[in-house]
Amino acid sequence: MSQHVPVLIVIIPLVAALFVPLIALRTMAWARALTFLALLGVVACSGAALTRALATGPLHYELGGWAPPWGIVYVLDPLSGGMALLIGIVAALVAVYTQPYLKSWSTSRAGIFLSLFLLLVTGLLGIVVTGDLFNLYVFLEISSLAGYALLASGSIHSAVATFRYLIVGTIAATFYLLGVGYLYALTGSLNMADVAIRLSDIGHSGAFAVAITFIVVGLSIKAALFPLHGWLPDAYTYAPAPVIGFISAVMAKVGAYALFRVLYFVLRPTEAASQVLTGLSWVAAIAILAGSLLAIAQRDVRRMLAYSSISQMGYIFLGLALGTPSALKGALLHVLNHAIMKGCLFLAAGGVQWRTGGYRLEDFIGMSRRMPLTMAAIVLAAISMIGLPPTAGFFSKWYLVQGAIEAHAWVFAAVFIASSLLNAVYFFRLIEWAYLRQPKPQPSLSSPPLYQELPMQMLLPIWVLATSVLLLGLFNQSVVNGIIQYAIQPEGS
Amino acid sequence: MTPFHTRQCLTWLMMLVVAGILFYADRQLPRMGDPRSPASTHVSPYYIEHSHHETGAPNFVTAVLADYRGYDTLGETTVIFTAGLACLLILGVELGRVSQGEE
Amino acid sequence: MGSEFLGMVNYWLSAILLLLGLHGMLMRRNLIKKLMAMNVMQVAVIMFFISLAMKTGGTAPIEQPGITEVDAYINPLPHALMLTAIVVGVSTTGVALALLIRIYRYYGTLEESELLERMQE
Amino acid sequence: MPVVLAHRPMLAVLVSLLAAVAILFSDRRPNLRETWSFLAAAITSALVFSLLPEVLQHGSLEATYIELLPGLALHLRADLFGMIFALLASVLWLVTTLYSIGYMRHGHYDHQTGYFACFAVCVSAAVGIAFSANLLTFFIFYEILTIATYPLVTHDRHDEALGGGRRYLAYTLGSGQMLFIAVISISLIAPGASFQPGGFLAGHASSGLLTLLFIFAILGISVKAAIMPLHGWLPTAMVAPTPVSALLHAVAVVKAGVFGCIRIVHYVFGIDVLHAIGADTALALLASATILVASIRALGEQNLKRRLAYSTISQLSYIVLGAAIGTPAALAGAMFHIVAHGFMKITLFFCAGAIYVKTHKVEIPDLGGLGRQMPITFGAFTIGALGLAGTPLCVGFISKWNLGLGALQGGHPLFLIVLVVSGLLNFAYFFPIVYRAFFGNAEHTFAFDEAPVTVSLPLVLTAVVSVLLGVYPNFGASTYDLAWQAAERVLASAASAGAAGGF
Amino acid sequence: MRTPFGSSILDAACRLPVPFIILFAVYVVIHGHHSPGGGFQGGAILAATLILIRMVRGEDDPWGLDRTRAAILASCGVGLYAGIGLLTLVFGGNYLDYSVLPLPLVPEKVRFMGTLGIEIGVALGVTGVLVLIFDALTAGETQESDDGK
Repeated sequence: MSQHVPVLIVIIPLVAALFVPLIALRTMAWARALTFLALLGVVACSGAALTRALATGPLHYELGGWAPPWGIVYVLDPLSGGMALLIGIVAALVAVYTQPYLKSWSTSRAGIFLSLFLLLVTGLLGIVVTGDLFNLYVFLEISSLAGYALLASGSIHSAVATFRYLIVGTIAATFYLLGVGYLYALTGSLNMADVAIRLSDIGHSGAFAVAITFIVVGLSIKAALFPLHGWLPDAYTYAPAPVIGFISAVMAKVGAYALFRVLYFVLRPTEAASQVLTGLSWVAAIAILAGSLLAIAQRDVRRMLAYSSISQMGYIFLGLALGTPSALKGALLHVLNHAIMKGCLFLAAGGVQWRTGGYRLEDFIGMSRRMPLTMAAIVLAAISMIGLPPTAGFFSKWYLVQGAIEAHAWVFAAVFIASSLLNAVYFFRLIEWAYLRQPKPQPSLSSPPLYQELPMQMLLPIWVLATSVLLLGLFNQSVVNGIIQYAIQPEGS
Repeated sequence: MTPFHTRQCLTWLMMLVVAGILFYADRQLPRMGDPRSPASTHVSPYYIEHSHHETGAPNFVTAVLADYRGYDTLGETTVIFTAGLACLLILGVELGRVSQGEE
Repeated sequence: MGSEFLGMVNYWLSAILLLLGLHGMLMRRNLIKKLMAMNVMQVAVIMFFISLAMKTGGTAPIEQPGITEVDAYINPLPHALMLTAIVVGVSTTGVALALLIRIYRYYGTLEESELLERMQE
Repeated sequence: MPVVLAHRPMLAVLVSLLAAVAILFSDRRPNLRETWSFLAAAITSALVFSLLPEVLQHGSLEATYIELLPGLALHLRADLFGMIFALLASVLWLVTTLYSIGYMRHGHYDHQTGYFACFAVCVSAAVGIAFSANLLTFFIFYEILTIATYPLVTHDRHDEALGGGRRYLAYTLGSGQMLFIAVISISLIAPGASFQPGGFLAGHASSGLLTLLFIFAILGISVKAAIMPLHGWLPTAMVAPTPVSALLHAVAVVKAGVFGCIRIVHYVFGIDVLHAIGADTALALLASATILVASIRALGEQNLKRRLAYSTISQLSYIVLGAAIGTPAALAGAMFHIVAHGFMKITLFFCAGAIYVKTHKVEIPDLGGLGRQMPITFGAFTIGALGLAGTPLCVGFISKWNLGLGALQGGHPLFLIVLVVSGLLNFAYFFPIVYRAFFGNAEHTFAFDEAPVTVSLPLVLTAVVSVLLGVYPNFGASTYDLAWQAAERVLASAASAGAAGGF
Repeated sequence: MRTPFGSSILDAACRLPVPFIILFAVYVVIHGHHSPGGGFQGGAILAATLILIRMVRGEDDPWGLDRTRAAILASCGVGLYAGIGLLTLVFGGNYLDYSVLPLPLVPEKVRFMGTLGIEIGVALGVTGVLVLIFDALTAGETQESDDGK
């Protein structure tokens, strides 16, 4: 069975998703168990696949037994294995975190929710492991549809925000599909590796540049790069906390990952990519600063985090666009780090809202005494977001700045520095409100209980993420040398 | 949300850009119906030549859809399944009520 | 020139459809119209792919006894892909309709401007 | 056992970190909490002292840990110079803990748990800075120190405290990023290099680039070292409780700044490199300007703690000046002044705290006659003040003597003049306090009424030590020898490195 | 929930074509290998039939598919597809490699059967989902609480 792990990674959650809603009608507990088991299966499979890929080079899995380019092939190299592992772990944690939320829901609704969550995971995993451009589109749509539904499962505002997201997201998917169409018209193939080879023969033409542009724009919208970020803040603001926790942690990253795949594994051999990349780098630099500034302007912590995500995606894109080894290392490491930091922040902030019912800074007053553990996690993640040692964020920032200096792009190095100062502004403002502001005496309300920590099911995921922020910082070399290093020099070059 | 007129201008600008890109690039694409175009010569001939005796389906499209790229079709089915559940979740429609009513 | 034109017309048409859809999605103030525009845009891409499949003198990609040469049949791959794309479009439309129905039930309107001011309240 | 011995530098850092955690979790039981503090302080000091003989004998004790970045590990090394700072930090932490307990309990402060926890983290960061062997490790502990000090500055929670905290963060984080640029660029120029006596950058880059890097590094360091014009955060940080000010100004933060300054000047760049690009003179001039301007500003301050803050600013620049002059005597004087100023200034702050605890007076004019009420406190204050002014038989004299000597050896009589003038200014702004305290406001009499013993004992101790150190500079930990050996080693290898052009 | 219109003419007019439409749907699915058609198309036609019945006769009609059954149908349809894939895994082939299925036929016929199986799966899934979507969109006003519960 072990040679089938690449496909099992995707199939396990899919099959589970098919039956979770039906089982939930009978007994919710079994549905929960099935969901969790499926996600554990994903973790196990992707872990096994990762170890295999590290041991014996990338795994190629021909679906239906048809050799590429005629059939669809799954390519599982250490990078995609690592991404799959990340997705699986975060998903499992969020699944645990979700339980207290679902208690108040009807079993049928909860079952559907879990099933859609699994489908979202399926789609993201499919995007990560596929080696076929059109197959990537299909799984992109699976994840998008599941994502729309989950985002819209919040208040009525979320429906409006989600419709906006749906429109933009469909534009993105259509652009991507059009770009794939151009590539198909130029090369006649859909398999990534095959397209790459044939493109290197063709060299670059205008149509080719257009293909890249469409693909880059499409995936950038999915990853919420700055000028195309409009959908994100609203969509994040009204959705249930676990959903945002997962989507913010992973979904945008997968967009960035797909972009990395297409740019450096499909389009790399050509010149036209470089022009697009220079443009992309400037856009990303603007995204970093604009995102941070907009985040400072927010007084709703969730929106603040949403905008900070936009700026952080800018980090990743800038690293990808700079393209020097260190910058790529930094970008890919930041994909991992930001997934964990931002997941931790959103889950913890969601926990605060779960207790206080609000996301405004005012709701955080006195939290340091009411839920010290949750707030400690927030502080840890915030320090990492600012990029202070010895947390994970510092090291990805180190690589990114180093990459910028290597590329003699002093402006971009300065942008990174400035952005981490801006991050400090709004994160320390949050810390100040949570730790130092004294709660105003409110005669109307009965004073909240002094100590009111979250239930274990929510606290555990938060702290797993928070501690991994620290551990990833201290042991980042093992990740970089083990997984990312490989992605920088794939086989062949 | 930006005021409507500025949004209008932005949109027109963007559409002009897209139009420019499209019409510029289309000139370098293979002509429609050209049997020598890469799309018609690289991968697809294999299907036309082998699909019948490999998959037993004289309809190449079905052969590609259900066999050579059957995995895409699985994804497609999953997409529509997702859509169904999504509608239920979004509209807050409960499953199981009716069956309970019957029991 | 004529052949030139005929060889390009498919791209132009799909480009025009794409722009129409884009314009509708970004400029229409009515969410239903946005949705329609979205479908138009998807149709544009579908048409782009299908026109890639065409070969002059090629027939439908269903094997007729006796005819074996490749150029006799048009390229089946884009058709297969577009079947999938169509289904995806249908699903997206379904989800979008569900969203719109929920919005309409709560706000009683689908005009973006009215919607925004109702959301302020 | 030898394994453990090899890791004593790391242990010295970890003990206080663990203590911080333990303190946080014993929130409900103050006694246990402060037992933790004491225990950790004692153990840390013991560890550091136990390192002393080997360091004096072999010069250094290394320990390398996980690789954080390619070629850059978490690398600790207890060398001669680091020992000075580590000794100072650990010993003064012990004293300050005792003092804080008395101060905080007597003043009925809130959030004492967080206070003691952050205190422990600060000290562990300070020890880490002292023992860090490469720029990355140094930077890591430097930033930890920045963050851990923020809650202490804002301890009182009122708006002034919050404002001071914001200002502190703005300065330190901003400078931290400057330092970050310097660190990352240096690690690109000289990959994986660790601190070398005499510096390791010689011959690695063009002089222009070196100048740029030096500017960034000094920008990064000089905020904590409170070199003008980047000193602004220090007086505003005076809103913190007095033990915190004592920690900020005598032990951890500012000393970390000047320590880092010497590290960068003499262990990263090397005085010859700086001389080649003329940076040493510039730094020296900046320092002497700071000395004079800060002393003059101190004259104008009526708030006792703020006046002490400005005196700190000027005294810190003594150290920077000594580092910049870069002759053996000057460097040794600078290194020794870290200890000297530490003891004297902490005495003064303890006194200010004792006065506040007893009388809640912070303005200098209100101190009239208090000397007769609190003779012990003001006696200690006088000793500290005399020491800072550099009168013989006080520890301040020795460091100052060496600084002046070094200035002459280096052929810069100008700086000697600066030192003398600032000494006079010191008298000018301390003498009135002492005079008014003992002889001023004679009409109504004061009964003898000292601060509680937990508050007054530490300040007596530090005062005594600063006299003893004045008489026997090697008292206790032979810091004077450490300073001299370190200075000579640095400059000797600097000469050779300058000759060899590299390492 | 939609109530039947209760018009006998409409009732008869709907009864008449239904069997033929269903037959045609099945034909489209089965014959998709030889002519245009396939699972999605057939499933759509089938769903149209069921929706027609639902509209005309209400969902209490034994032919009408209530939404729970529709969901089950959808799951089973997709499950059939994915299950065939898992079966091929069990029989030692790659995922969806129908040739390994133990059918007493010549290889390409085995593949033929496999594709037929998945087409049926698609058809059932599409039918179920389309009915489900129709049902969800036309379901009566659900109480809209602001927290989406």
